[in-house]
Amino acid sequence: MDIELKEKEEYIINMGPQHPSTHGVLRFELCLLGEQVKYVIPHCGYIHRGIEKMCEHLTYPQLVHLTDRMDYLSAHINNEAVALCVEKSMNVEVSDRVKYIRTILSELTRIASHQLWWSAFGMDLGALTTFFYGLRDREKILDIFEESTGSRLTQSFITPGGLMGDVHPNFQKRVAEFIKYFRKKLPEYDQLLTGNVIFRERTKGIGIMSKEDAIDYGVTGPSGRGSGFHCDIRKIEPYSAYPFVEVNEVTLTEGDTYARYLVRIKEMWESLNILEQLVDNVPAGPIMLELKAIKAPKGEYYQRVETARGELGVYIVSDGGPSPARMKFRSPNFSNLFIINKLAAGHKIADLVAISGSLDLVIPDIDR
Amino acid sequence: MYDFAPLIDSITSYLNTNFSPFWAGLLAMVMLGLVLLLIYAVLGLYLVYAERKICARMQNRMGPNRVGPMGLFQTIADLIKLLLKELIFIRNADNFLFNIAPFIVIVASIMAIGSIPFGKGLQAIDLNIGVLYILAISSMGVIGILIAGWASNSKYSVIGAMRSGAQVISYELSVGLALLCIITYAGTMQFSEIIASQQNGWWIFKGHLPAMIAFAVYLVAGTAETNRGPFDLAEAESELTAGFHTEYSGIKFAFFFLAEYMNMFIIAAVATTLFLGGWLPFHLFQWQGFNQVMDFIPPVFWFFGKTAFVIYLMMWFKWTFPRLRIDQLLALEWKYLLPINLMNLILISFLTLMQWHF
Amino acid sequence: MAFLKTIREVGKYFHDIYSGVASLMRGMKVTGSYFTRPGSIVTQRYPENRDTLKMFDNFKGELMLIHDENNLHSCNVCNTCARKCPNGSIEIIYKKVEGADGRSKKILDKYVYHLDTCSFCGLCVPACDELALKFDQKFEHAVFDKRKLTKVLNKPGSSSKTTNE
Amino acid sequence: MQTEQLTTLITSWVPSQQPGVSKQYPEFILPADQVHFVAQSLKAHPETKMDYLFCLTANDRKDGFHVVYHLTSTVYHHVVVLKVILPDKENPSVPTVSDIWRSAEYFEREVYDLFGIRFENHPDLRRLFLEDDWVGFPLRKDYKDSFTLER
Repeated sequence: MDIELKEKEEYIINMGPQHPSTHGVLRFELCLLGEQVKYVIPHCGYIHRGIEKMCEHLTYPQLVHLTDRMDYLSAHINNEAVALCVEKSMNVEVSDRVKYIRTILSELTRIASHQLWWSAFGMDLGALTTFFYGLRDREKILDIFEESTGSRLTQSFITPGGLMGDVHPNFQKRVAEFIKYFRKKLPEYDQLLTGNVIFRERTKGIGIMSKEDAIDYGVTGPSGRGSGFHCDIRKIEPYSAYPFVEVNEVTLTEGDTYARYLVRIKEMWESLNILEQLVDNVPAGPIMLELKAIKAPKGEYYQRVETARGELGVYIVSDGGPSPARMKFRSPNFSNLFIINKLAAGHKIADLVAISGSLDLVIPDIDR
Repeated sequence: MYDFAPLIDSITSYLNTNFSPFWAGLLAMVMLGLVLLLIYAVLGLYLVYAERKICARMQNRMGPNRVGPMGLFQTIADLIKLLLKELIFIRNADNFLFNIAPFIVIVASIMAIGSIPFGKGLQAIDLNIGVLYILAISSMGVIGILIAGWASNSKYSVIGAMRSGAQVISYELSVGLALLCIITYAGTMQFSEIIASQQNGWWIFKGHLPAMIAFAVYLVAGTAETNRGPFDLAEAESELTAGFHTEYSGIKFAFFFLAEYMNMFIIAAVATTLFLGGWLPFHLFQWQGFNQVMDFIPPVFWFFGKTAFVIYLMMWFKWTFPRLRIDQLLALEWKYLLPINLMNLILISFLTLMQWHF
Repeated sequence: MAFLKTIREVGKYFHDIYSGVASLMRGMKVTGSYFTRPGSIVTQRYPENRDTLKMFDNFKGELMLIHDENNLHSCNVCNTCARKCPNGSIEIIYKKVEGADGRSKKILDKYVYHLDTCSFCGLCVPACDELALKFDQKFEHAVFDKRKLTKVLNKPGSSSKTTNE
Repeated sequence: MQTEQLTTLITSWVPSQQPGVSKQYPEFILPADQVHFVAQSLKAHPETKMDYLFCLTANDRKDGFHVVYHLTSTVYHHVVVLKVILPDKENPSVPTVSDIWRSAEYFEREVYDLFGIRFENHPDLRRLFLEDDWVGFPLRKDYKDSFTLER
C-alpha cells in the first residue's frame, strides 16, 4: 500500500469512469494538492463481463471469440494465445503455413495497436492531429484484416488447430505494400510528435519507473521494456514463427514516459522488419489440422504470448471435457495498471494523463 | 479611394437634421450596436467554420460538408441547435454568478471589437488610448472565466478557472509589452494614427528585427491569452473534460464558444493593425504599377486578409502542437517571453531615440 | 571561469530557444504540407458512395441461408450450426413429416437467426456440411426496433433440396 | 535451474512438498502455512532468484481450492509453479505473498473477489471488480445466479 489514510478536507476528484483520457470505463480517484496529484487509486470493474466464467460454459473453439473482446486492439494475439495453449495441451503442431500467417497477423496487430496508441497518446497530450494520422495508417491494416478474415476488429480468425480459413490471395501483396507505405509514414510521426520540444518537455523525466519496480509490479510489454526489463516473450519463450525470424528486443533504461513512448515507436520499426522477413516466405500447407475433437486432455496448461501491451498468459485447467474447468487470462493491462499510483504521485494532473497514456491501458482487458 | 468617413458623416448629418440631438444620438448608438452585433455573430460563426475546415484539411479529412454547399451553414445549424438546447440547472451552484459569467465574457469581447479599425473611417470609436482600451477590456474576459469556474460548483471547473486565471494574467504582460514596442515606434496609442504612421511601410518591416521579435512574442502570448492552441489548459479536454465551461449547456456554452473565437479575431486584428499595417495595402518600394494594383483592392479586404492570415497561423499552432503543462506554461512566460520582451523594448526605445527606423 | 560559465549558460538559453522553435517548425511542416494537398484526404463519403462501396468477399455481414434460383436451400436440420454457436443466436424450428418411404423426416420450418446476439465469430459457416450457410455483404444492421433483429433466414415458400430428391 | 535441482531445493525447505501433475513447468504442492516461506526463499536464493510473479490465480476443484503461483526469474528465465490446496471450502485462507511481490497484491484481490479466498495479512483486501455488496463469489463452481448462460 502506497496510499496513506485519507485526511479530512482533501480535494478528491473522480477521473472517470467517463473521462476522455482514461480511454474507457476506468475510474481514477485522485487526491489533489492544487495541481499536484497526492495519490491515485484506480477503481476497475466497470466493464467486468466475467469472461473467465463464460469460458467454463463454452467449448474451446467457441471461447476464442470471447478473447477478442478482452484486449480488442490485439485480438489476433489473444486468439493465438488460446489456440497455442489448446494445441500444447493436445500435443499437436500446426503447419508452418499456419505459423507464418499467425505471426504476420500478430505483428500487423501489434503495429495497428501501437498506431492507435500513438494517436491516442497525442490526444492525451493535446496534439489533436496525431489521432487522425494514426487512424489513417491503421485503416490500411484493418483493410488487410477485413479482406482475409472478414472482420476489422474482432476477427476470431486464429482458432485451436489452425485458422478459420485461408488468407485472401492478395494478402501477401497487400502486406508488402503496407510495409512500404508505413516505412514512409513513420518518420512523419517523429517529426510531428517525437521531436517536438513541448512533447519532450511533457514526457521526459515524468513517471520514472525503475527496473525493480517494473519486475515487482509485473509491468510487462513496452511499458516494462522502457525500464530495461527484458520481458519480451517472443525472445524468452518463442512461439509460432518467431523461432524462424530474427527478433530484436527493444529496451531502454530511462523508464520515463518518453522511454515508454520511444520503445513503442521503435517496436513499430521492428515489427516492420519481422514482417519483411516473413511475408515473402509463407510456405504452402494445410490451414487446419485434421482433429477429431478439439479439447484439452485432463491437466493444467499455461501459455505465455507477447501482446501489444505485454505478457498475456492463458491458464487452462481441464478435466478432459469439452469445456475448460477453469480458464484464467493473465492480462497484461491488469498488472500494468496498478503501478500508476507509484508513477503519478507527486506529479501534476497533466502528467498523470501522460503516464496513463504511456502505459497504454485497454480497460476491457483489465476487467475481463 | 474607399474612404468610409463621408458615408458615416452623411448618416450622422441625416440623423442630426431630422431628429432632436437626444434621439439622434440614441439612433446612432442602436444602429452601431446592431451592426457590431451582426459583424460579431457572422464573424464568430464563420471563424468556427474556418477552424473546422482548416483542421480537417490538416488531418486529411473533409470537415463539415453536409449542411449547405461545402457545409457553409453547418455552424448556423449548430447555433440553432445550441439555442434550442435545454439550459441545465446545476444544483448548489451560485445561480446569479453562474448565469452572469458568459455575459461578462461575451460583453468584454464585443466591447473590444468596437475600437478595431476595419477600414478607413470604419471604426465604431477611435479612442486616443485605443491600444490601452483593448488591453483593458479584453482582460475583463478572464473575470468571467474565473466566475464561471467558481460558480459551477464543479471541481474540474475550479481547476480550469484557476489555470486560466494564472495563464491570462501572466500572458497579459507579454501582450502588453509586445504592443508597447510598436507604441514606442509609433509614438501614439490611437489606432488611426498608428495606421497612419505605417503609410510608408508596415511596422513589422520597418521596425527591423525587434519588431519581428515583438510580433512573434505577441503571437505566442496572444494565442495563450485566448486560451487556445497549445495553451488551452483552461479547457484541457483530456485532463479536465472541458475546464471552466464543463457545466454549461445550450446558449450559455455558445457564448463562451463564440467569445473564444472572437477573442482570437481581436488578437489577430490588433496584430494586423499594429504590426501589419491594418487596412493599408501592401506597397513595394516605389513600384508605381504594383502599388496602384494593390491600392485598387478595398482596405476592408486588406484588413480581413491580413487578419485571416494571423488567424490561420494561430489555428496552425493549435492543430500541430501538444498542450503545455501549467508549470511549463508559466516558465515559458516568465523565463523566455518576458526577458526577451524587455530586452526588445530597450532595443526599440534606443532605435526610436536614435531615429534609426525608417 | 564563472564568466565563461555564464556565457555558456546564456548560449544554452538561446540554443534551447532555437532548437525548440526548429522542432516546432518541423511539426508545422507536416500539418502544413497536408493542408496544401487536398488529394491526401481519406474520408469516404458514405451514404453517397453506397452504390460503389463494395465490401470484401470474405466480409462477415449477416448470416444467410443460400437459396438457389428454384428457391431451394440445402439445410437438412442437423442442428450443427445451432450447437456450434457460442451465443445461442441460431434456433432451428422444424416439423416432422412422413416421408415417401414411410419414415418420419425433419423438415425446416423456420431458421431463426438472432442478429442482436450474434458476435460474428464465423463458427457456423464452416460447421455446415451441406454448405448451406454463408455471410452476406450487408453491413447496415441498424434498426429502430430490436425485434427486427430476429430474422427468419429461409425465404417464404422455399424448401430443402434434400426433401425434394 | 533444472527440475531435479529445484525439487531437492524445495524438499530441503519443505519436506512435506509433493510434486504436481503439470508436465509443462516444475510444480510443487505445498501446505498453506509454508508457501510464504518458500516464496521468500525462492526469491532470495541466489540460484533461483524468482523475482517475477507473473500469474497468481485460484481454481475451484473437487478437493478444495487450488491457489496457483507462477514464478519466474528475470535472470535465469526458469519457471516454477507453486500450488496450495485449501480443502476448507467454507472459509479458505492462505498467507499473502504481496509483501514479496507487489504484483501479488492485485492478483490476490482479484482472487478474493471472485473466489472468496482470504489472504492473511493482505494490506487492502477488498473486492476489485464487483461491487462491495455483491453476494457470493462468481468463479466458485456452486455459484448460481439468474443470468449465467447454461448450456
